[in-house]
Amino acid sequence: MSAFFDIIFSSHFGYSVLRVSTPILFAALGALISDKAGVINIALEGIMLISALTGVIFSAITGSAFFGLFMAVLFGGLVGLSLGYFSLNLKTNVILAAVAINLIAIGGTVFILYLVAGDKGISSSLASKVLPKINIPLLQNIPGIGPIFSGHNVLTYLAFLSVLFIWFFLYKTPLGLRIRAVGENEHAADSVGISVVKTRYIALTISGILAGFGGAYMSMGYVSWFSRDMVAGRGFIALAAEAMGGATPIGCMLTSLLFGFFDALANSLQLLKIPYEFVSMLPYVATVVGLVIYTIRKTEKIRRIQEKAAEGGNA
Amino acid sequence: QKKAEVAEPAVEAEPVLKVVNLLNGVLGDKSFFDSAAAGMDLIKAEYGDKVEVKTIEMTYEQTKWEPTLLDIADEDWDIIIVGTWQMTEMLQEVAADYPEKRFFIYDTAVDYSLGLENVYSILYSQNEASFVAGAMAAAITKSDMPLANGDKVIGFLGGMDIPVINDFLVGYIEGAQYVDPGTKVAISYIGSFSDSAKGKEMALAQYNMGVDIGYNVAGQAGLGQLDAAKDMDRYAIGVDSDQAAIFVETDPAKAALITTSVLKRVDQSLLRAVKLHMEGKAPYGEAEVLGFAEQGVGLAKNDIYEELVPAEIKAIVDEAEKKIRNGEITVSSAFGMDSDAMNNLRNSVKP
Amino acid sequence: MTDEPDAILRMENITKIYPNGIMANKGVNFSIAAGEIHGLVGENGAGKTTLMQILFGLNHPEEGKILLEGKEITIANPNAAIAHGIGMVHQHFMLVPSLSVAENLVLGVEPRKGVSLDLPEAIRTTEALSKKFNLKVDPRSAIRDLPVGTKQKVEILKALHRGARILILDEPTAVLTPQETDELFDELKLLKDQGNTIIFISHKLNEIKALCDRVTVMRAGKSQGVFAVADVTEQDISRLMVGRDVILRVEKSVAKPKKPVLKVQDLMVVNRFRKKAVDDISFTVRQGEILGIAGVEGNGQRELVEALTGLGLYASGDISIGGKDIKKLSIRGIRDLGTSHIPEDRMTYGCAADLSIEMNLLSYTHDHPEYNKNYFLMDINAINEVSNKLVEEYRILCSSPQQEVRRLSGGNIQKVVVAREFSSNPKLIISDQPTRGIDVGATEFIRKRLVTLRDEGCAVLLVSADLNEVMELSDSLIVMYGGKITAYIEDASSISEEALGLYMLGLESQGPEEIRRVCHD
Amino acid sequence: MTKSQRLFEVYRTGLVILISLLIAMVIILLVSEEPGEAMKLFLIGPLDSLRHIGNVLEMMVPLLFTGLAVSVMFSASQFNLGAEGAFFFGAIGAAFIAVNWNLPPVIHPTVAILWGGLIGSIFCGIPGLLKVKWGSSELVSSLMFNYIAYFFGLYLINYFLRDVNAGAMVSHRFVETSKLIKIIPKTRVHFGILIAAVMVVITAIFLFRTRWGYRIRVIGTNIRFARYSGINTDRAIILSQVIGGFIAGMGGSIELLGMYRRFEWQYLPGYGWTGVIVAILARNNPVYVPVAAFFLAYMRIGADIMSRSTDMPNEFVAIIQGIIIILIAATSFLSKQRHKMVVKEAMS
Ligand SMILES: Nc1ncnc2c1ncn2[C@@H]1O[C@H](COP(=O)(O)OP(=O)(O)OP(=O)(O)O)[C@@H](O)[C@H]1O
Ligand SMILES: Nc1ncnc2c1ncn2[C@@H]1O[C@H](COP(=O)(O)OP(=O)(O)OP(=O)(O)O)[C@@H](O)[C@H]1O
Ligand SMILES: [Mg+2]
Ligand SMILES: [Mg+2]
Repeated sequence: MSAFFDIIFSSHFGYSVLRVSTPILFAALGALISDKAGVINIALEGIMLISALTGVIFSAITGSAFFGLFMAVLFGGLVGLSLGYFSLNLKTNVILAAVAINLIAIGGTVFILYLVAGDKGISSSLASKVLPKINIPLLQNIPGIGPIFSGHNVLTYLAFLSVLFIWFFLYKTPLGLRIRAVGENEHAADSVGISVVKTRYIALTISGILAGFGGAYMSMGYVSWFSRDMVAGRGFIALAAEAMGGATPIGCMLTSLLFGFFDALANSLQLLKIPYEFVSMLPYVATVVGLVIYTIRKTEKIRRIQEKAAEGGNA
Repeated sequence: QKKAEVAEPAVEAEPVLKVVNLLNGVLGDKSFFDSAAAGMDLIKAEYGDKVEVKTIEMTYEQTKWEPTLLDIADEDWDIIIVGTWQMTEMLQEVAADYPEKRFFIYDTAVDYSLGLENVYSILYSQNEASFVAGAMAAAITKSDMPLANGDKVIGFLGGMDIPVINDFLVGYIEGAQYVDPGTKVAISYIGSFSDSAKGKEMALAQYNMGVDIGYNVAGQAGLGQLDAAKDMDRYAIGVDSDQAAIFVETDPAKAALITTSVLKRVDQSLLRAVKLHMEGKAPYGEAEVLGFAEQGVGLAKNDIYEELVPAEIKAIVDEAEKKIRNGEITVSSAFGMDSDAMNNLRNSVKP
Repeated sequence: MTDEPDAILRMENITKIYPNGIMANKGVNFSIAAGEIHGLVGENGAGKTTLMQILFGLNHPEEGKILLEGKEITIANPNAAIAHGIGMVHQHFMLVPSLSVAENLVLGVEPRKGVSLDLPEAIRTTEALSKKFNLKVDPRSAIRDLPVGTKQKVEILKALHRGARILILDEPTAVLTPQETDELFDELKLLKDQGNTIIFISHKLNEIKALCDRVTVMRAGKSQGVFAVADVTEQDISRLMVGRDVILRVEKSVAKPKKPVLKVQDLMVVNRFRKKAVDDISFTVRQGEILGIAGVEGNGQRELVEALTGLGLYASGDISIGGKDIKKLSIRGIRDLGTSHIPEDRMTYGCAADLSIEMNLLSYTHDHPEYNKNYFLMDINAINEVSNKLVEEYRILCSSPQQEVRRLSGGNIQKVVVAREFSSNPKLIISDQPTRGIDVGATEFIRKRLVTLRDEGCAVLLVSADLNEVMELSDSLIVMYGGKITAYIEDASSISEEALGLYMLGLESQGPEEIRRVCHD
Repeated sequence: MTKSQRLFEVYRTGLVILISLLIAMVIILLVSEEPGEAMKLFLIGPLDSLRHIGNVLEMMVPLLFTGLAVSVMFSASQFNLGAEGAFFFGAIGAAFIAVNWNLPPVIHPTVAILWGGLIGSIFCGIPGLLKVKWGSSELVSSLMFNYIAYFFGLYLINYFLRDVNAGAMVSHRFVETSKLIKIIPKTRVHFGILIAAVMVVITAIFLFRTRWGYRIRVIGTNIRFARYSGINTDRAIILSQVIGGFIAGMGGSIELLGMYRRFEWQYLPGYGWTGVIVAILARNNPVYVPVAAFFLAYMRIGADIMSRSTDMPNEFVAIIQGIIIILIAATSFLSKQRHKMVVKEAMS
């Protein structure tokens, strides 16, 4: 047991929690934006995969990690846009369109990888680049805290900054107001000349861009290569994290961290000889449990409100 | 069948040996399957127009393996090569149905009590090469090499908790104990041969707990460990292929940390097998274990190794290898070891 | 007919066919003069809303053109309409409930400060507009907390804020009390005086007479012509609307009520926003009587009906049907007591539009033994037979009982609902807006059926926003206001619309004893 | 739907399939050095020998089951994507019985398949239960459950069924009596395909001819109407998920007992996701499921055969499948033509 706590309270552990939370946080924010616009985006998974490969290919071609990142994000946005096209123009059910995108992503990335690198498994024959890590000048020297918060990949910092950006964007800008209006009552938005379709396109594109950052982080930060199916359900987990976080930016951050905690735990606990399959299950179980607790609390709250008001009335 | 008939006249002119290699995975792992594919290139290079070679990736989807094997057996290939334990049961049935065809299977052996006079099984004494790697790791971890620390803890990252992988582990542990009985080994299994991201996570966890040199035996998933080594600035030991050589072009910084690789010379063993076949000496109906002597296994002593590893440690490595060659040391094997014994061994070196 | 010399806006030969094949507009010509209030009347489903949505860019016609000040324009979307100075207040409010009045007002034309939204500016704008047009609203309160009348004001302000000079009001009075209606008319006249043009849609001819300069009459998707209001009588218009001289009067004898069927005691329902939607009410409905509930929509009728039918929860009190307490019963359990329910909204609750008529007729009775061959299989022949019979009996216009409900007209969909609900031997019928949005024929048919069932001994609770309907059809009436009963009128034919309006607005209320008489205990 | 509209749907589906095949051709032309050979193998390969036809039929079996499972779950408008996990976990359940029990021939697989189905039904039932009880999104929880099934399944295999002498993480061999017999000589086509055929009929009857199926369809088209009509929607939703899970679990068991000697899967086999495509192609109608399953199996086997002998990687099929889903489910694809037809009918 003490070994367990040694692991949890080490600064390495704190560091890895932030590290593994990063892609989920990006995707959860992506899920948030599209959810606010009234669209469930389960294509996050596929978008991350596509962006991960894009980043690797373009950084290898140009030798620039940032160009790779740019292209990854661009492709993420484009796939988000095409989900918009399928669901808003072709009127394909958005869940089915997303299932299709995920399918295309899984097979298509392998297909492209094979064409580009000649391998079907991993991109290690491409000299792709990684995004730099940043040491934060004063912070890095504080014992205990420094090693947790300093020295992360740029995208990790960007992910946490995005929480702020997205909050500001949704609640303090005209476009954010429109997105929320479209999500809550599309007819109302439509009737004042806000194009519902256009707003959803924008939301899905931003959603894709955020997932694109998440995907780029997977292959150019988290690890330094692309391998088939490397996103491994993180896009789906992000959806759960967003739902569990009550569809708010801060909530998304907290639930992503929670997931990151269990994921990091799963990777470390093996050293304690707990069956790895069991430990690997933890993040997913935690997500379902979190989701259920969240929804129970929501239904309970409504019930309590009704009971309380009724009591007040009788008295 | 049809093809064979059409090809008949050409055969008379100059008999071409047709060799096909079926991978039950995909290329790009930079270790096992890549090595097998490289073997086909060696054969082609050696025999030129006298052979026709082909490598087919059957991918990791099991349902495709048997249909592919059957289809290939129906075609006019002379030698059909497969690998890994997972192909054995399938091969045993197919080989019996196609007695005129020749089959090689590597890294495992078929059950010869079933007959199978047309199958040649190739095994590798990976435990012996791992012994030498373990000895080197134990020496490095307590050395004053720049990235080594004082703790006597080394790492092992396996793909799965299965006999072939544990065979590497057993040798590795024994080699480490041979140099210093106080050496501890941090052991993790990724649970996959393809999830390199998870491999990296687990390697990071190991490095974080004080491991300064780790050994990956996990195919493509093991590449994660090399990445972790680069992130953390620690040493790594490659497997199957010379992994430093693979990265020396694309990622020299990473290559520079790979002290050596334990070579499982699938490539050499396949070339050797075809040579034996050409000479009519291939031991069909038998399994053969290839060790140091047969170039079935070895350590990659490349430029990086020469540069990085201090002379006294090289001496230890050479001595261990010599003792194994001349039988002074016999290394245990995980094959036939029961799980209690395995667990005891692992627990005895737990950090 | 009058010709229009100075038409500011003209719609010519508009034809619209919905994807479900309904031709809602057939070659409609429509034009309005600058500075007038132009009435648009027609029965439910005549195509008024469709025509106006085309004008506002929410719908696109198959044929026809629109001319503004003589120039042909295309209105691809509401933005284009707004740009041309056309604003619309919709039949169903187009507001975002969780946002504030100010946010709703500026939605789409947000004031900015740098990249961000300038909320203080939005509030100032709202206050200024509200003052200018004498439409009082609080910019900061959330829409979901506002009463209907105020929401309507927000809608009008929204249109004005966007610079509308031509204002379309789609049945704005449907949800207002007579007093609120008067207030609205004053405001509209003020707007007219300020130079705006208004299109006013209503079913109520007295309103048209009171407010409009000219009126266009529509029937079944076609325009019946334009008239100066001063030149025509209400009877003239009504004849044009329905195509015959009908005054919907249901022949019915005096009710002979017997045993109580539905007893409601001290019922309280609390909604999601912690408001008491139904506040401590009691009443009884007896065999052989129709008890009407009059009241402006949104005064607790919906919550009451949901509580009675088991669709919604209630906080306290007792409901019993045929002597059985329903607190612990499921919806199915309540139906098994002989309760039928014609829901307020036939598309949301009343049918599964993608299934066949036959399947819709079965939704409650599908597991009854007569439709099941054995424990496992349903009896297709029996189902066919019964649905053919019902389609015939209720004169449901369709190609076959296998036709999808979606492809029926509104009135026929309502007939499917009614056929199902009336054919299950009901003891209690809860009938919520039974004739909303359907044609005269169907309305007459359904009202007659209700009376017949009453005479056969059914207890009927009738909720309707259509004052005519409740007053015509009910034997007795209760009036709901703010979740409470404000009056019980034993003989529905004895009260005038005006007197009812006072109760509906909560301006007057009977004493508790008087109201208590509805419990018949 | 009128007859002409139904015909139109058939025409639309046919056109979508044609378009996707055309796209396949274009990709092959662009990528392959030997496009002629590749196309020939892709299109004709699956039919050029008894064994290849057998391959198509074998591939159809799991797709039939997951396609039916998803059809039932989607019929209730529940986006439960747990067929994948139910298939996998059902197979694990069957593996336990196939390895550990000794039963007479026919009974052995029957028990194993029913047990696998039961486990699958629990597995898909839980997301349904969470949905009706607390409104937790079945989409999200079923996705998570797939991973839970995967890891928990591997744990069970590793710690309870693992053959330690095997050179991979696989179970012990199945007892001979548990296996499904092969019914077409020289192929691996097994008895499971007959079970699948029976299941198609049963599922169709269930959905269209029983009161439970009726309730599921009503819920699927308008759940508020279902509730209003007194249908116990919670029960029917769970029933639909449980039945879907049962069929998927059966499918996993049958695939395992028909095609394998041991439990060998190291990954989720992906049939659940393909089942979603099958169900979409079949418009959630069990009667059309075999057609859709055949089409997909044909394409996959064609791609496998092609990739074996040419330079075309078979993954491109995934791209084609994605396009098919999008176009088939695209309600506005050809909607202009459709609208024209409606207008014409209304005018006449
Ligand atoms: N979105 C739609 N899709 C299909 N049919 C529609 C749609 N909207 C309206 N309809 C049908 O078109 C016809 C005209 O409807 P419309 O709403 O224009 O009538 P209205 O005159 O405004 O009626 P009301 O007085 O009830 O508002 C009706 O039969 C209606 O059922
Ligand atoms: N073929 C039939 N013969 C006689 N009674 C039937 C038949 N089918 C259904 N019923 C009656 O319908 C009612 C409901 O049937 P049952 O008891 O099977 O539950 P159910 O309605 O099927 O509910 P669930 O399917 O949710 O368990 C019962 O009262 C039953 O007697
Ligand atoms: Mg050390
Ligand atoms: Mg209208």
